[in-house]
Amino acid sequence: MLQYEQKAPYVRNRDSAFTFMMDVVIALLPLYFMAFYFYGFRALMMGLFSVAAAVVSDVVCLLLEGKKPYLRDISSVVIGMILPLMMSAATPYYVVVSAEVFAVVFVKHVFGGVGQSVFNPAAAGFAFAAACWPSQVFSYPAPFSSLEVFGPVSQTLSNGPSWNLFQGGVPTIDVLDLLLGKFMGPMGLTNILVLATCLFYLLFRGAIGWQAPLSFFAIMVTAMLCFPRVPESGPMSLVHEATTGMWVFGGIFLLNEPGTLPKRSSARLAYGALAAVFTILFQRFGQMEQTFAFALLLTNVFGFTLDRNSERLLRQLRRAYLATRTKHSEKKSAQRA
Amino acid sequence: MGTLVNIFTLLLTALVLENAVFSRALDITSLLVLPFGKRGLRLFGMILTGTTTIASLIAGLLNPLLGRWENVQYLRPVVYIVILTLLYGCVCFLLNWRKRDWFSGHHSMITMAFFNCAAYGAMALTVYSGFSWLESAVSGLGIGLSFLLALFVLEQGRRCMSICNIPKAFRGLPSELVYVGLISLSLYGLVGHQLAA
Amino acid sequence: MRQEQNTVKKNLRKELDLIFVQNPVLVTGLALAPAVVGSFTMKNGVGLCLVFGMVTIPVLVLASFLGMLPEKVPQYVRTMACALLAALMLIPARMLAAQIAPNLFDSLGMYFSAVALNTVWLVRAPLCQEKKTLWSLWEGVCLTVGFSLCVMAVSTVRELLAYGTLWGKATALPLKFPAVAYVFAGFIVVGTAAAVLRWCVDRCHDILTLIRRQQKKWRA
Amino acid sequence: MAGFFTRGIILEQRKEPALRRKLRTFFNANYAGMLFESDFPCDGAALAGEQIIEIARLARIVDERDGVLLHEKLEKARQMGIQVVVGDAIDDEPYVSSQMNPMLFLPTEAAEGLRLAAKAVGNPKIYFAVYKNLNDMDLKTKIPKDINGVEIRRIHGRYPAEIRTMDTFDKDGFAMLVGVCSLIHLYRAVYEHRLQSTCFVTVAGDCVVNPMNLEVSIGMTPTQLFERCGLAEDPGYVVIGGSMTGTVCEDPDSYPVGTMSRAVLALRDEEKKRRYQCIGCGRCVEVCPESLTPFYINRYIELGKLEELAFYDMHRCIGCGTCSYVCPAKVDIADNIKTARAEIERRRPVAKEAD
Repeated sequence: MLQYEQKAPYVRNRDSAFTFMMDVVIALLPLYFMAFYFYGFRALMMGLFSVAAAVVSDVVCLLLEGKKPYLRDISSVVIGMILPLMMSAATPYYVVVSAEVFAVVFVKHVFGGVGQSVFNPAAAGFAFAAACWPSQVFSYPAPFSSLEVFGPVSQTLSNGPSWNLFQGGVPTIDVLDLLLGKFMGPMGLTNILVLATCLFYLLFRGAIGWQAPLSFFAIMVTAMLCFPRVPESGPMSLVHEATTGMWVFGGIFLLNEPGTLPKRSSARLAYGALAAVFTILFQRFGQMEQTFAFALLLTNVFGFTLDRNSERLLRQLRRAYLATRTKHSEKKSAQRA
Repeated sequence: MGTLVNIFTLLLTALVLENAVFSRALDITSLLVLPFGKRGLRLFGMILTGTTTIASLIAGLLNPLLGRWENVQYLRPVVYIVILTLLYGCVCFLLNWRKRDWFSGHHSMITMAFFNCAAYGAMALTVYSGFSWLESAVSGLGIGLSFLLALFVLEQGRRCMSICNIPKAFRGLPSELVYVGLISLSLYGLVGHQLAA
Repeated sequence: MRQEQNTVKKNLRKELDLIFVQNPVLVTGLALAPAVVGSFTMKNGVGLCLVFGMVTIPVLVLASFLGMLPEKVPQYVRTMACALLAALMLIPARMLAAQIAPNLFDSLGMYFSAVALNTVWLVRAPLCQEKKTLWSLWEGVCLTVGFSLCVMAVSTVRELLAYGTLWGKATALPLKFPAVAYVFAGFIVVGTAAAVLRWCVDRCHDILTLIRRQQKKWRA
Repeated sequence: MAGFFTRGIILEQRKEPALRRKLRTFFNANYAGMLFESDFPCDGAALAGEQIIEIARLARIVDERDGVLLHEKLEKARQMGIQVVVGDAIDDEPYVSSQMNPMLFLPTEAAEGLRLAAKAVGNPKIYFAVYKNLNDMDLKTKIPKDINGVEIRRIHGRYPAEIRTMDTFDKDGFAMLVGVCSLIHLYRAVYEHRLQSTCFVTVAGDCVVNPMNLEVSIGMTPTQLFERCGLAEDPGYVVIGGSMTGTVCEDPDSYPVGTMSRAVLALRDEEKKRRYQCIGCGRCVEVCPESLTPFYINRYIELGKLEELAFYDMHRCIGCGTCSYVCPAKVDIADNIKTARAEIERRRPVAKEAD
């Protein structure tokens, strides 16, 4: 009747790690629906393949480590769902699967599995795929073109507006199409309105902190407004960059991956700012079209240091505060004596 | 003014774009393995910056000479190593003469700093890209400083990995190698292609 | 006589460890730069092993001779001598490499001669000064075998993954990862190779202790 | 959801059936005979401050807030010149109402006891402190504005309200918190020369048929209390103390209920409470009232590196349990910290002998 390993607080919050991850999955579903709306069943098949690859390699690694794989721990499903959204809908399946295996095995399990990811697995997986097959990952089919589900894609693939921006030219797509996402771009992240709803859903559910996205988007928007990359007016360049670039999607899903994000709120603000600075630098000097994943890998390096320094800063502040308080109370007792 | 901008961009490329440690894996051994301790490694970084700058300065000076010896391909690496040994000889002689106790303490550090892929790489790079003597000095300085940058980054990495329960086989050197590998993957976004070795 | 034989066997056994348990590249992590960058095709791997062998063995032998010099000669002069010998050994290594594969030197670039300055002999040379020349020769051979095993393993894996070829000849691999030839993948492949080696050494260690415990039980 | 700017957590208090019910008595000994002889008169007005403290010493009254003897506390307050004496009836932990209920159902004794304590300390201002966020759906009892003339001040904010009480009374001057139950015992000691042989306990939990507050003689066992209140089913485990900071009672048949155990809870054990691996989400850091980082503290404790914990200020942890409450991976951070503290205490004397 009696159990002894129940520990101190006996009433617990209702949501568990499973519901925490399910929030992110639910936030990703509208993006998959939109990808299906633009590119048909091939988008869903890519998601399926990548999730399957992620889960299988996750289970294999857990067995190798001697741990028992646990069904309700769906962190690899989340990585599996994030990765294909960043690629074009016509990427062959082996690209997605191999990027997924690289992400889960070499980035997640080498550094310790679920919670201790030093680097963001999805970003590293995309970086690996972009390094290996830049042509397949960055050549996009036109939306509403029916892609064959299996076998090579017969659609004509061409570069999207982000390539024009990268080359310095101004994309000639009218604003309505840009806002609705009907242009050649990565599979899931062309429609900025859906992404905004996902951001608010995650913020409301508490799945991500508000500090990192706030500082990240603040700096990115000001940078796009004040220093446009292409010779056009500030707001227009912001609209172009936001809709075509990957940093909006990254700022919501990749930046706030629980493992790599620093824990203190002040450190998160600095982390978001650092990510924004690196993204801008990589955009200006990078050699590739979408360099957000690479910039994020570099910011993950400084995640832990930001936390540790903000901890050190807080200790000094606390000492100063306590010193003033004791001085204040001594003054009061002196008054009373 | 032109040279100043040129030097600054050169330094920046050597530091970030073609980081000696992350894009060329020049000096991994002393970064990861050698038992100098944290402060020792920083001192080693300073010495290494000194050697790479002087070595590439000399290589820059000898550049027109070496360039003409096109037909004798074999001799060029030998010349580099001979220069390095001579430098090492006179530095050791000076130190031995002046500060004997400090020298006996840091003897292995100095040998490592001189006979080092980074120093050799700095010289080969200057001759390969035909820099003038000033540019070669700056690129040598860049390579040394990129070692210090890599040192700082790896220190953070080590502390961050100390709290992750890394599987037993990957503890220590393998996980640090994968860590440096992923950082060079992130810098690959800037470089974008295989560096001309 | 038997006691002297035991020490020889013990020394032999200690040197053999250099190949697997104390592998210079994967476990102690010396001479990593060429192993990480240079070894993306088997030809390069062979080239690296060749240069490593041609450089380390004579240097260690020379180090054992230098040990006989009078004590007054400072240590840095000896290392300078070893370095000069290493530089001179580069030339025959280069000629030999030209025989094996014509464009080997160009594909390796500066890493071909960077191997000459590797930290293996820098660390081992002072140790070899106290040793007899035969033992330091044997140690040089073990080091070279250890280095070449690791580099060949890494380069075959990387060539198979990156170009799908073995020594230039195409194989039936359907999938090619061009990025494995780049530097970042070199780090990761060498890192995983080190982890796999440590895992195998641990497993062999467990098996050996099991066997020894079994033998003790039978003998008791 | 962890608050944007405020720390701590909003808790569902589940106090209601016990808080509303009348305080009942349940003694196992001859309660009337527990008197102490003294020649002090039996009414408070005639007594001086020191005599009240003397009576508290004779009656051996223990303050249930922190286990300090009441007379020592009053003595120290007298020397320090306390300006505000606060009757602590802050029951901010779920299920527990063992301070609020006696205050509501024994108002004269509580108010008079507080005045006596104030008189002992040199009659400063007096208040009662009650937790504000009793956000139960079925909250029927209405907390009055004041009790027999003593004003009740509500402590706002989220769960760990104890640490904020000092700040709310700092404006009036140096404040001292005294538990309501010890004030009631002080009143009985002064007016009826009665020893403190009883304590106030809430018997509640989801296995108890009718949860209530009891005045229980010290030394009774939880099984006796459960027989008095009735158990709907076999409890998964029995908790002594609050639901957030209490301890599991291994042997409810022989564990004596003391003054410090404020509640006896019989809780059902849900099997699906599965422990995941920590995913590093950082919610415990957002919620910790002492602005510590339980994530790193827990990570270093699990790895066994206890010397790093000084950097993360683990000694400042007040053990309120919010980090374990809010953790989605159900990691017992508060318990790990408690064991780590015991471990560090265990190691410290060794160091002392060494040097």
